[in-house]
Amino acid sequence: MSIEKKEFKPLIVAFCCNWCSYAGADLAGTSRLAYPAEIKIIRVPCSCRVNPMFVLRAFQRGADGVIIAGCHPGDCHYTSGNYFARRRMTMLFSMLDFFGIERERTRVDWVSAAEGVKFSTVMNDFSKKIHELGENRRLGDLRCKQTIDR
Amino acid sequence: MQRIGVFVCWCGTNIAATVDIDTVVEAMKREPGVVHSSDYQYMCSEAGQSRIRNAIKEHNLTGIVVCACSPRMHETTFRKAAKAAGLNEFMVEIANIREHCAWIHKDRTEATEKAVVLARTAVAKLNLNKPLTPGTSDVVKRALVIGGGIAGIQSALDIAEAGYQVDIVEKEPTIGGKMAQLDKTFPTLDCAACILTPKMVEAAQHDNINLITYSEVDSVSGFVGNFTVKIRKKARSVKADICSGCGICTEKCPSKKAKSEFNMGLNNRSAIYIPFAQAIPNVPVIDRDQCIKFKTGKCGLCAKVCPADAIDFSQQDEIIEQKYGAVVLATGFKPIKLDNFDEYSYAASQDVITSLELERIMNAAGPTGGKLLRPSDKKHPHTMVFVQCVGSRDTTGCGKTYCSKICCMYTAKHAMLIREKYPDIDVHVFYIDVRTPGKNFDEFYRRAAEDYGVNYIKGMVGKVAPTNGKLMVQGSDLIADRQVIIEADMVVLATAIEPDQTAKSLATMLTASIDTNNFFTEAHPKLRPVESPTAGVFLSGVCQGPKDIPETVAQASAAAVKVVGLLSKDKLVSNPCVAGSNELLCNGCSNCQHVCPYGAIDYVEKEFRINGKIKIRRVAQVNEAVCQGCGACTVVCPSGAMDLKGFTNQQIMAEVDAICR
Amino acid sequence: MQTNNRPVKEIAQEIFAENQAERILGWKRGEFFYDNSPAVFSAADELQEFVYDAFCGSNLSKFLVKEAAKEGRIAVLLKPCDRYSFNQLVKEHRIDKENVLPIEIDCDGMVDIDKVRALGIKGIKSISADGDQLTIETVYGQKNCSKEDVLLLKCQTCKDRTGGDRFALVREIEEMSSVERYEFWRSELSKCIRCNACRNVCPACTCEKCVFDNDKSGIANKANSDSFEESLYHMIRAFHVAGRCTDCGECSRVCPQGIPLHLINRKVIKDLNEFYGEYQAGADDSSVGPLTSYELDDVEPDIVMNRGGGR
Amino acid sequence: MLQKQQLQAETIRRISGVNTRKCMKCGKCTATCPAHSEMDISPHRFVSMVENNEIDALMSSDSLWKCLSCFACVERCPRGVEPANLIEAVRVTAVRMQNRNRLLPENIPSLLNNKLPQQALVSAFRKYSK
Amino acid sequence: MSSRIWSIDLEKADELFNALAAGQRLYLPIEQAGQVQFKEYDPADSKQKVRLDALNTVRSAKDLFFPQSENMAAFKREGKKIEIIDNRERVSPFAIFGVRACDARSFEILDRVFLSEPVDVSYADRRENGTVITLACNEPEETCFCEAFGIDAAEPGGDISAWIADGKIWWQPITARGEALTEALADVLTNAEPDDEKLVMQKKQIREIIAQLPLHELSLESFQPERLKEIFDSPKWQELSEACIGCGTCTFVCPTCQCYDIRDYDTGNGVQRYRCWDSCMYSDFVMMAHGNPRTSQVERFRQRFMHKLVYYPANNEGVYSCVGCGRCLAKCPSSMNIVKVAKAIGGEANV
Repeated sequence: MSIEKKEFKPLIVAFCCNWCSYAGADLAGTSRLAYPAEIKIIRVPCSCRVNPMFVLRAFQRGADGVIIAGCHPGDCHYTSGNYFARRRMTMLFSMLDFFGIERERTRVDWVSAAEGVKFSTVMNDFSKKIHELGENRRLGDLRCKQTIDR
Repeated sequence: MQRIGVFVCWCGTNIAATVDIDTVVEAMKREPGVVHSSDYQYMCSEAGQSRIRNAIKEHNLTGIVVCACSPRMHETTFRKAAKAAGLNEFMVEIANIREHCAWIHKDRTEATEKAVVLARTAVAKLNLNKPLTPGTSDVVKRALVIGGGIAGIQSALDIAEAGYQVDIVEKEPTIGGKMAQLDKTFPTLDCAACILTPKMVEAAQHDNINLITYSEVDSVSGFVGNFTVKIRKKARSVKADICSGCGICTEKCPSKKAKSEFNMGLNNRSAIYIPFAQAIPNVPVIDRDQCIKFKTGKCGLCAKVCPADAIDFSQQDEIIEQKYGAVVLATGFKPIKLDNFDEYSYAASQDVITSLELERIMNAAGPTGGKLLRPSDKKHPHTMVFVQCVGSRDTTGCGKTYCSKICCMYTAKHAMLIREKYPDIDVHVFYIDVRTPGKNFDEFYRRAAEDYGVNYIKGMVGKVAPTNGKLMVQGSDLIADRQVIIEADMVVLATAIEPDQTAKSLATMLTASIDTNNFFTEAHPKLRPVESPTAGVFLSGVCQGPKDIPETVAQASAAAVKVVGLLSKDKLVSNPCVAGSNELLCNGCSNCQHVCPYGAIDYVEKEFRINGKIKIRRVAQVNEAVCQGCGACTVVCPSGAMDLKGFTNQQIMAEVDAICR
Repeated sequence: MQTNNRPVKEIAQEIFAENQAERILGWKRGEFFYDNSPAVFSAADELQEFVYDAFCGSNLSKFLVKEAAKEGRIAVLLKPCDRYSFNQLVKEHRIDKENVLPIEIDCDGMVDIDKVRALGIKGIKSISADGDQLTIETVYGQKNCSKEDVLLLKCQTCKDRTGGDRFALVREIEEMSSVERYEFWRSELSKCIRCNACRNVCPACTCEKCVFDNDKSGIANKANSDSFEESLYHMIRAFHVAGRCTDCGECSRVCPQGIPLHLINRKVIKDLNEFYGEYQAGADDSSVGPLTSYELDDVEPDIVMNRGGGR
Repeated sequence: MLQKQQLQAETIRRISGVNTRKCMKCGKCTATCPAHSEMDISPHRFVSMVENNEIDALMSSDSLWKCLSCFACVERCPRGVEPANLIEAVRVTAVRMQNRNRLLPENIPSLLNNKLPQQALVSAFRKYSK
Repeated sequence: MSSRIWSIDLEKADELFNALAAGQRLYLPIEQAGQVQFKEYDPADSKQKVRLDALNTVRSAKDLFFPQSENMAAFKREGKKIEIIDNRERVSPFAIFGVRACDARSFEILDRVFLSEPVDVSYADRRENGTVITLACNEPEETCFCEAFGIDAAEPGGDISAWIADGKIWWQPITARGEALTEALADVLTNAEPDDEKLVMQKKQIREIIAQLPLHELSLESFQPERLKEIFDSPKWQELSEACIGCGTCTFVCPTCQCYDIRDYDTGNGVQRYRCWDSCMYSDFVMMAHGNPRTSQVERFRQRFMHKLVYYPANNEGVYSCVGCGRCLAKCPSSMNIVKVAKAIGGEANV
């Protein structure tokens, strides 16, 4: 592993529900509202599709932050998905906090298809927090962070 | 191993200006599974699509990744192109390098790097894609309408007119619902019976409509296009097929002490009765709680006088089972009970009545023959007070939090009709707000105040005290900033309305959701207002929320159109991206069933051969025709037995891995 | 020990005498006085080895998943805390209630022999109790200790007996700073040898095939090959049993490394109670758990960010 | 001046626990009030006056001391606004502003009447210690 | 065995450990969150709590030679090419102090498996580089039954044997490797008499306690290879296994269990192949394409004890694959263990 100190380039995984937040991200794009390139979006049908395992997987693989975006409560395309997601993620985040993982590394936000501005603001804000926190050293798999070498 | 082709779109300069296309194309060539990687200016153009089609054939591709604009834009386009080249349309993945990359990043290196990551993420997912085939299911060409009020009748008529069989299930002995009880209708003041009864007759005589009155839905199983419904036909004690409706039995019946439901208990009916003259079907029913024959075993007068020999005391409830392709809920409403509002002395004085009771009093076919008389002494009233918002807009738990919507208008109607017919009666209306959005509604209300001299008082009634045969009404007049006391002869309460009590059990049977007030929830509050979230179940009338007659009729027709649209299909094609349970892993715990918003998951006891032994296990099965693919079930499944096609655990984790590489 | 003033063994004998069940799931005397094992008795004469004393910590409900599926009605002895697990398993259709005769028995706390050892007491030969005082005969002489001090963790804050504050330790950890919490769990979880005892004993973990054994799940593994996997295993496990865990405390009891695993589950229970209202899994056998239901006005996930506790 | 009234209004809202914004101005309180004939300011205006920080006017009104604390308005309000609690809080504020209490603790036992509801009693003490 | 013997004051144990740690990595029984494990000793870390009084570490000393998880090779893909990288751990010399007689014997049992052809190079490498310093058991537990395997807890063996007696650590090199290490410690160790009265007394005392232990009488006589079929078919297995929950605790705390699995982990950047302990108690143990040969817990349960008490001795001149350390007795969640099995099956076989 290279030991020279590089500028911290975080890795952020965003799970966006197909109906609201992914469309919100599209609108941010159409409106040319920039947010950092370190944020990569995974499209899921609904925020309730996000298994806590996926969040942990992202951290395992070296993510510095994970954000889940879904329809506003009450607006879920599937009527109740985001309500379940809300409970699950609250519990997951609380557990991560209990294990001493920085609270700011995880976030849930509700972004509608009309909220391109909000999408960009939320992502910029989240990225800023991750930059402040720096590299995720508490929850990750060393095997994934290192490049295999002799 | 897949043979993947990657197609990178320039989108003119939209993408190419910030993303270095060559870098992406070259990077993808090194990705596992990729056998072809190329680019084009406009992938979505016919020329672009033909390049994709050719490449699929030339390189024998098993799947394609298109790096272009949002999948919300052109996913369908590229799926069609792939299909045209013989590929399964679900072997297509889109990397959104325009909206999510090129358009939001200025730095070319940064944008190119991100585009590579997004592309390889799509490749990683596609490597795990499996061809998916949409499921199909047959559609039973018959609809069930639950509730025979104006909403149900209208829906049924429209569906029947389109050529489909419709059954109306009505729990009362006659169809007609609440509208049949009304006198006149706002804002045109047509007589309700005059406009409703022809519709009732039309429904009864329609070849495609089958009325199942005095009946309730017992159970529902199945799913969109194929519901199986058990209907309980309550014993009428009268053979409907031979009864001529002559009514002799009702005249001769010696038990005449029962309160007439139709007339809101304002007068009595016999134990064997027809709710009202124009009832459909015009067949009496025996109220077994009141009937002397049923109570003591003696009497049987009705049977003796019946010229058609239609009385059958031994009749039992009958269960009919029928299959339907669609269900319309039109269960309507009822006024709330006023137990929590003793300040209005509703229970203490006969002269304090609800608006629906007033409808009956003013109706020519009503208990007073249409004469406005005080119920207590049958005298002509001189002063009448109307109170608005009784139990509506109440957040204390005594009443309902919502606005009942129809009260402002029917009160204006009542006030106007009274002033017109009896100009000697002073009419006062206490109101919080007068809400009149609707065609000709405000004009109507103003006419009541301006032309008919109805005294509208901005304020509420605090107390109604029966005193010396009068009603002392103490209220506030906020405009004058004073308390007013009116000595009234009658007080009419604009009682809040609530969904009929049958809504709740039906919601459970149909897995149609209801809100905290027991109104049925619509699939989308704006865009799908007449559909329930459960496929194949539609909403008509007040069961979805308070509304007046024109709105109800409009929604009823809208629901009918949705039903007709559904029944016109021979097969339903379902989204193949649905949940599926790996039965070998399933524990049978029911977690998934609890969270499914569509009731798409059933459990079955199934035989398995495990290590040579036969074992019976309880396992989940997803009804693919009902599942909408949200994935809620996948997360609550502890063993990971439940997965979502098209968005499997493995696929999403592969995406995570590809991003975090 | 007795239930309704009758020795539990008598109850067991009666079950066979009156033909109430064909088999009884109980405990069998061990090699020493403290190592009683869960056992199935299928005839009255086998009950000679039956035992119920202060060393019957194991929760028999879990064994029912396998035993109740067999032919013949089985009676099971359930301590008050085990009853919750039984209900929960019935709720999740893991036990055929019809085939089981649940017998509730009293319990006044189970002793943790490891805690006795941790007091430096070695070579234990026997223990006798006089009220709360235990007298321990060892090859190195006689020792004394208080019973309360050596009770199993789960018994010290028993839901039914003492009503102690079972969340006190959770609160203590919550009050630590984020780094301290991290280090606390690193130090505890790095002891984990991934023997799966916590999972296999857990009455909420009855999957036909655990995700950690399923190569297709993406998280299957046999060893904690990286420190991440130590955390992942216990986090996922806690999440899978969230809302279903009855807090029976078996995970901590069986952990060969003495990791206080029950604290993770208690943290979840505490959160669920605070966020969504008091809920005791297994209090009945039909209610829907907090993670398979919701309210429109549930707290938002940022409550984790904004509430108290150490940062 | 306005600022003082604003602070007072905030205090009144705080100690009464009343959210004045919940009022939908239906007038049910005024309609219900048995002491209305004695009042110069109607109960429904208590709420809007506190909401609009018109505390001085309220403090100097007769209504303040005419309210019977019968809680009929609280009982009947469809929005759970609790005007009587609000007026009670105004009274407390007024009494506190006098900087002395005319009602001495030693005089209280003789004034107690077990038949009266506690709240009415307390409010009566407050009125007569004005 | 060398007749030379050395000693150092127990109070100066730190000096001994520091001197040892100066020459190689040193592993000691160190307390971690309430449990004692063999961990690398760090002279600079004052928080480390060395626990020479702890009889058994939770995990046995086999960890140091046969770790729970170790890398074997890695694979890296570049385009369509796959590169194989040997990234096994480079083992440097180490010493382990405080190994009890039972664990010391376990190495002999593991050696028979891993050092016979084909030799397990990782294990051999660690054995080559590791010096085992044993420590006699002054306070054996009631769960101890090493005596049943002819182990003398008073003469613990290893490369160097050590005793604690009379406020001193006594130190006796046994093998050439032990001698060599002792030489390097000349500055800290003092010459002593092998027949020092205090040391002899201590050994006598240890043997006396062992004779009092409850499992003193345990006999494994009946587990003879020729009775294999009879033991295998015993109906007792069914009831014994009923309590087994199928976890791997007994196998993972066992100093002689030697089964492992080889797995690949996709790191995203390549594949890491590693091996890790496996347990015959697990349902997916020796899982093959056709499935698993032992489909029920009773078969898996029987396998473990048959291996320890019948199959292994049948192939290894009657040496049992158990050393009587008592860890499984203390740790089994259901308190089911080899002693109960030996008594139930062996006892029955004796009749």
